Amino acid sequence: NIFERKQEAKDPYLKLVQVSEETTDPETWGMNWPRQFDAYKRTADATRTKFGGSEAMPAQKLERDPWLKRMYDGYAFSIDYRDRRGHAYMLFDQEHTERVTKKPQPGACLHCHASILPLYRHVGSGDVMKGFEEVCAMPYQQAHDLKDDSGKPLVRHPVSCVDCHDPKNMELRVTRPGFLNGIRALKASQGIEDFDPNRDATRQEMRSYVCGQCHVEYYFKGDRKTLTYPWHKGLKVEEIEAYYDEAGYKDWTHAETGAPALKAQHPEFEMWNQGIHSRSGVACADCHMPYVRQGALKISDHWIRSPLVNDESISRACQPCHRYPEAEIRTRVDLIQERNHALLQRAASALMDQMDAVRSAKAGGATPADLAPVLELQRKAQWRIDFVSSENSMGFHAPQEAARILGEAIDFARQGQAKAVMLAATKP
Amino acid sequence: NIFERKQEAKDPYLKLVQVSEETTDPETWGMNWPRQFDAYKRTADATRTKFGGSEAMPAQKLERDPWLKRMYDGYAFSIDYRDRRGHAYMLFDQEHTERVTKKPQPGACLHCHASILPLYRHVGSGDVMKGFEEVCAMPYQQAHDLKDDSGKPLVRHPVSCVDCHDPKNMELRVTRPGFLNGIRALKASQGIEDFDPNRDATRQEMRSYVCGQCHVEYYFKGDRKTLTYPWHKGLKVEEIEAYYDEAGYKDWTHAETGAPALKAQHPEFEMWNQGIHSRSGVACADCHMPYVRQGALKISDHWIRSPLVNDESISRACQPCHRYPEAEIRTRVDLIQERNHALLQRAASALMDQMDAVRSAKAGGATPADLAPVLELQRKAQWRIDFVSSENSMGFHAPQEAARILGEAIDFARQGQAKAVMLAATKP
Amino acid sequence: MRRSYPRLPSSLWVAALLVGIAAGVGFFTFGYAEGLSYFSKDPAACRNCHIMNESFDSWQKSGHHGAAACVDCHLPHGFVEKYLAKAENGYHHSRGFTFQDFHEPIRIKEKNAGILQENCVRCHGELVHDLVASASTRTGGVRCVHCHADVGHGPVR
Ligand code: HEC
Ligand code: HEC
Ligand code: HEC
Ligand code: HEC
Ligand code: HEC
Ligand code: HEC
Ligand code: HEC
Ligand code: HEC
Ligand code: HEC
Ligand code: HEC
Ligand code: HEC
Ligand code: HEC
Ligand code: HEC
Ligand code: HEC
Ligand SMILES: [Ca+2]
Ligand SMILES: [Ca+2]
Repeated sequence: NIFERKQEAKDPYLKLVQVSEETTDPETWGMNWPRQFDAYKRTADATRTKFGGSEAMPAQKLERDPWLKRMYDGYAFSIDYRDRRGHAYMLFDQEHTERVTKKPQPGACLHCHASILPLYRHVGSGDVMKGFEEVCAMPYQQAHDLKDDSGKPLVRHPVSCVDCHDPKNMELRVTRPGFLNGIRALKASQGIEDFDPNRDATRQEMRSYVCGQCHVEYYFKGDRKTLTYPWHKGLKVEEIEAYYDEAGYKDWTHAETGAPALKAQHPEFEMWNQGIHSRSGVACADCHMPYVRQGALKISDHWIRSPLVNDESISRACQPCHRYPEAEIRTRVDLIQERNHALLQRAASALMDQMDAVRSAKAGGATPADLAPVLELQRKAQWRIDFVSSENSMGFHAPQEAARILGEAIDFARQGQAKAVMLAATKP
Repeated sequence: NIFERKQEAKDPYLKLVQVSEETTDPETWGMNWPRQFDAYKRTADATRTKFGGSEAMPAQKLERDPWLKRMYDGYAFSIDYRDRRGHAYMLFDQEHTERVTKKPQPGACLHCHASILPLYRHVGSGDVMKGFEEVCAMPYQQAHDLKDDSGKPLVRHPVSCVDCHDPKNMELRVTRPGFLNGIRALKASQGIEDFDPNRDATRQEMRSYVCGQCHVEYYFKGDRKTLTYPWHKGLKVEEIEAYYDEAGYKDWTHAETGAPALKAQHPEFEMWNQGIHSRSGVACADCHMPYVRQGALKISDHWIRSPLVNDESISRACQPCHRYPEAEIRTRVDLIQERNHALLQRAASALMDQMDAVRSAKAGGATPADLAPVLELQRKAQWRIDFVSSENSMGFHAPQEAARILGEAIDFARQGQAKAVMLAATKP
Repeated sequence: MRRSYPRLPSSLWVAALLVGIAAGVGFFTFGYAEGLSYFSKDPAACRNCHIMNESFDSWQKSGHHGAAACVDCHLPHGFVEKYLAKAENGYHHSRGFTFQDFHEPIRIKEKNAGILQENCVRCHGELVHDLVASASTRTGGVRCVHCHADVGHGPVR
């Protein structure tokens, strides 16, 4: 037994099969790296935590928090919006959401839900950026069903080994055009020209960048629906807002009130960036893919999931840095998340009150011109609420920042309410 | 030289003079413990940090933040309210504030501004608790000027060695009746009966309790002005509020609006209690009295002050636990404090807007009965704003909690504003 | 300042070995893992178990690398206590190593944390005299590692 373990330590990278840029099937990679593959497959397992985890049938967020439905009124998210779950489901869940089955969506969606580089290369005739742009502009189903020259479908797997690893040497790398463009714009705004993470980032940075490929806020720019990460002025909530404002952008017009609304999507990377862990160099992978010892080997846990799933996951993710018992660590997260959750609900009530007031103002005869400043406040308020509520850590990734954002949201919503009340009262 | 240091090390407690319960003069103690005394005296030195520190002539807070003046309208704090400074000044500053020179104040004030136990024993004929209650009920000047049987004034020194140390063995101890009563009530609410810190607390707890004797929220209970720490339901902002609400207590009636207002005073102990440092067992003394090496000995720095005064103070206070350069540590605090400061100013604007709206409503003929719910909201809002603004760490002691409190403050103030606007509009 | 260690009388050596190992998992396991050198004060003895590699590496990067080795901090320095502790720890270690059922990351046990504290004071007693002075009379004294968590193994975070 000890003998076996000593052996194991010696030969971790014995390759049984060749893998290449075209190998999107994780099973093939799994022959070389069975431990990582076995864990990877477990992203299909159900887990449960207080505010996170994943279930066999993901809960409808719209039912748990009915205010979401009203906040998204007139937008696809008001039809079907569920809890996230493990990576194994990403392609399936996108194919089956009513946001896709009931509304037209662009090929841009696929960027983060499939192992997609072969498709980009195919469409761009070898040029990934070109292919990316073309695919973004296609209708979803068309892009999804494209086949390679031998007639095999190009989109078949959720995120796979090749999306984060260089098949030559297993080094971490970033493959997603959206991220490459986004991080370049961000660094440029900080005075660093032509940043290329695959060349310029440290290994520790890469341990977050691979996740930042997808766990980010985005929008579809222009008629060609080019997937864009709005980081040109920075990653903070108001910096992104300033970018949208300057571009005169809105995601949709709020059906009930007419506000020019924005949708925030899973800004984990952005929020984490404002937190103390990021500042201390703690990467996504440190917590979501902690090292696990298998015999004499230490490997990264490829069952990517919430660190709070059980005591074991807490001990592996947090205890290398925090010398407290599992129960204590859980309580600490809980305190943060509960505070955040209560403040989020408070902000949501404020927003609902504002909408009620707008409704009364309209009934009282307020004109669109009268309402414009009120609706501008609604845009600001719900952008912030959404930024916190669609971020998936319930405040943990940056507790003070999330609370600050919610404080601002409350301010804008209630200011809007007061203004609308005034309107309702002054119109005869 | 080495020999000298070895000598020093052997006999640190070589006592040259006897000290007793009656020795309030730190100079006497200083003969035995010159290092601690030398540092203690330096609390008279000016220091400066972005949001803290102390100056020769402490700035008038009312001028820096004019909204404070309006918030305290009708209360002594609207006359004179300055930045705190070092312990050396505590008695002088109390004697000279216009809150004392222009308004009547009770003897209760002295509890935290003087080395006061001999006075309590004198008045209570040996019974400290009795003396404490008697002194609280006296007018300030009378209490201040009491003399012992030999005609010597009993109140002569700011906080002194005997207030935190047992003269027999130098052990830490708590002497203040207000704290002894307060912590007993708090522990009772947690199911621990008859808690006596001097008997039941760990040494590490004592390293915070000695500060919690004074750096806490308080009020004067009943006609006899008994100094009381309102911890009967817990230390959180809403738990203290619930205690006051249940007691039907208000500090004063807001002059401009008529709201039944509360004043929060320096709730450092309460805020720290909600923070991650407290949860991790990090005591006030760890940061505000860090160890310092003097010759062959390591002693606690008795120059109690902001840890941010300079790089050296940061390195001693923070670097044993946080291995980052001083500049990085400073930046971390700065980020926290700036976020908190911005949100505080935002909350203050909301409160001012509410007051404006009340003014209009009154002008429009709103009655006290109409206004009652609005003024209740003002009470809640300004209680929270004050809790954060009169806490002296600008959010550092518990960043997320402070932001949460401000978020609630904004909510209440703006709700009040909307209600008042409605009133103004509906009254003809 | 560093002390030399009492030479090991063979009777105690055998006793410790028997207690530790018989109660542990058996001679082969322990022998293979070079268990015999476990009773040396050479840090390499601890590194015989790969599971100790991390502690070893981090110790090499720590400020004490030149000042104190594993046993200086982790074993008591009373004569008999030292070997009893070796026996007890030896039991935990070989048992843990063989069954692989210990908690990870490995965390120091309360008892061993006490030994550690005593060792800090053993070497630094003069310096911290004042701090320890009032600590001794009150329970829950301030532990050195509360602030100096990284003296033995470099930065912990
Ligand atoms: C210091 C540890 C830590 C770091 C670093 C960290 N996270 Fe998290 N993350 C957590 C915790 C704790 C939760 C809350 C999990 C829960 O509520 O079950 C969480 C939640 C999440 C969730 C939701 C998980 C679920 O099951 O609901 C996602 C997605 C996520 N994080 C992605 C990221 C990304 C992407 C990064 C880096 C940009 C990152 N995290 C960095 C600790 C961390
Ligand atoms: C920038 C990357 C990115 C893009 C582009 C993207 N997604 Fe996602 N999607 C994610 C991430 C990360 C999650 C998991 C976190 C979450 O649920 O908030 C997710 C979750 C989902 C889910 C499961 C949870 C839910 O929302 O019900 C669905 C369905 C989904 N996306 C559909 C889509 C559709 C449709 C589009 C295009 C309109 C799209 N995605 C575009 C990254 C992306
Ligand atoms: C190619 C896009 C992509 C990349 C790269 C990616 N994710 Fe995800 N992630 C998703 C999507 C999409 C989902 C939601 C899947 C669903 O709900 O069907 C998701 C879900 C998750 C969840 C929720 C799991 C659960 O059990 O609820 C966590 C945690 C997570 N991702 C963390 C990470 C981390 C950490 C990394 C980097 C190491 C990463 N992700 C890289 C797209 C991505
Ligand atoms: C979402 C990103 C992501 C995906 C997908 C992914 N990995 Fe990894 N992988 C990582 C990260 C992060 C590390 C840590 C690398 C480091 O620290 O340098 C890693 C490390 C590794 C290592 C090095 C040893 C270790 O465990 O640390 C191997 C081998 C590996 N992965 C194999 C695979 C295989 C096989 C697959 C597909 C079944 C896969 N990975 C899928 C992110 C990913
Ligand atoms: C690689 C190191 C590392 C890992 C892994 C890590 N942390 Fe941290 N954590 C830190 C550092 C560094 C800080 C900042 C304070 C400091 O300098 O000690 C911190 C701060 C915190 C704080 C206080 C800050 C706040 O936001 O209130 C909490 C709570 C916390 N971590 C929880 C966790 C949890 C839960 C996990 C696992 C899911 C985790 N940490 C994983 C290093 C880490
Ligand atoms: C982890 C370190 C830490 C702990 C523990 C801590 N503080 Fe502080 N404290 C600070 C910092 C940092 C500031 C901000 C100083 C500044 O802005 O200059 C501060 C500010 C203060 C101030 C205002 C100082 C000034 O110069 O303006 C007071 C008073 C104070 N703390 C008292 C306490 C008390 C009482 C406790 C325990 C109940 C405590 N602190 C616990 C770090 C700490
Ligand atoms: C429970 C303890 C306590 C009581 C009772 C107390 N103080 Fe203080 N006082 C403090 C502390 C702690 C500070 C320093 C922190 C600060 O300024 O917020 C302070 C600061 C002051 C200052 C300097 C800053 C300022 O506010 O201008 C004055 C003056 C003062 N107190 C006067 C009084 C008066 C008058 C009373 C009675 C009405 C009183 N104090 C009662 C603890 C107390
Ligand atoms: C007997 C009451 C009392 C005790 C006990 C006490 N303080 Fe104070 N503290 C005060 C008062 C009053 C002031 C304000 C003095 C002034 O402004 O004139 C003050 C001021 C301060 C300041 C501001 C110094 C500056 O330079 O601005 C700090 C920091 C502080 N105290 C920390 C502590 C800590 C830490 C402890 C415990 C180790 C402690 N205090 C114990 C009453 C007390
Ligand atoms: C506001 C509270 C406070 C006051 C006033 C105070 N001390 Fe201390 N003192 C402490 C604390 C806290 C410690 C650390 C004790 C511990 O950790 O057990 C300490 C420790 C000491 C020690 C032990 C050695 C050391 O430095 O850690 C001596 C001696 C001492 N103080 C002397 C004095 C003298 C002399 C005075 C008056 C000039 C004085 N103290 C005033 C709080 C105080
Ligand atoms: C005795 C140990 C100790 C001391 C001294 C200490 N800290 Fe901490 N600090 C911690 C612990 C423990 C945490 C919680 C995270 C963790 O478990 O690592 C923390 C967390 C933090 C955080 C992140 C949490 C947050 O609120 O965002 C900051 C920032 C921080 N400390 C700053 C400071 C500063 C500044 C000082 C000195 C004035 C200081 N600390 C002194 C132990 C300490
Ligand atoms: C200067 C003192 C010192 C030396 C020398 C030292 N250690 Fe440690 N060791 C510590 C401290 C301090 C801790 C952490 C204790 C705590 O956090 O309570 C520790 C903890 C450990 C732990 C438990 C893991 C943990 O983090 O709790 C192991 C295993 C360990 N040491 C092994 C070793 C080995 C093997 C060596 C020699 C290569 C060694 N130590 C040398 C001081 C030392
Ligand atoms: C036979 C293999 C082996 C050898 C040799 C070994 N260790 Fe360990 N050690 C372990 C294992 C396995 C654990 C975890 C056991 C547990 O937590 O119950 C451990 C845990 C520890 C701990 C933390 C747990 C505790 O009991 O406090 C310390 C400290 C430690 N070892 C120090 C040392 C020192 C010092 C040496 C050399 C004198 C050493 N070890 C030699 C296998 C070994
Ligand atoms: C065998 C004797 C010995 C033991 C045991 C020991 N030390 Fe030391 N320590 C020393 C010596 C010698 C130095 C000076 C090293 C130097 O200057 O390079 C030192 C230096 C230090 C320093 C200053 C340098 C640094 O690394 O930060 C601290 C702090 C310290 N020790 C704390 C501790 C603590 C805490 C423990 C217990 C966990 C401990 N020591 C155990 C001998 C020891
Ligand atoms: C509350 C925090 C804290 C605790 C507890 C603590 N120390 Fe320290 N220690 C410090 C600080 C701060 C310094 C740096 C002093 C300086 O630079 O003047 C230090 C310095 C030292 C030094 C190095 C002195 C030098 O040469 O620079 C040694 C050795 C040391 N401590 C040993 C110990 C021992 C042994 C214990 C336990 C009895 C202990 N410490 C407990 C905070 C602490
Ligand atoms: Ca968006
Ligand atoms: Ca009060």
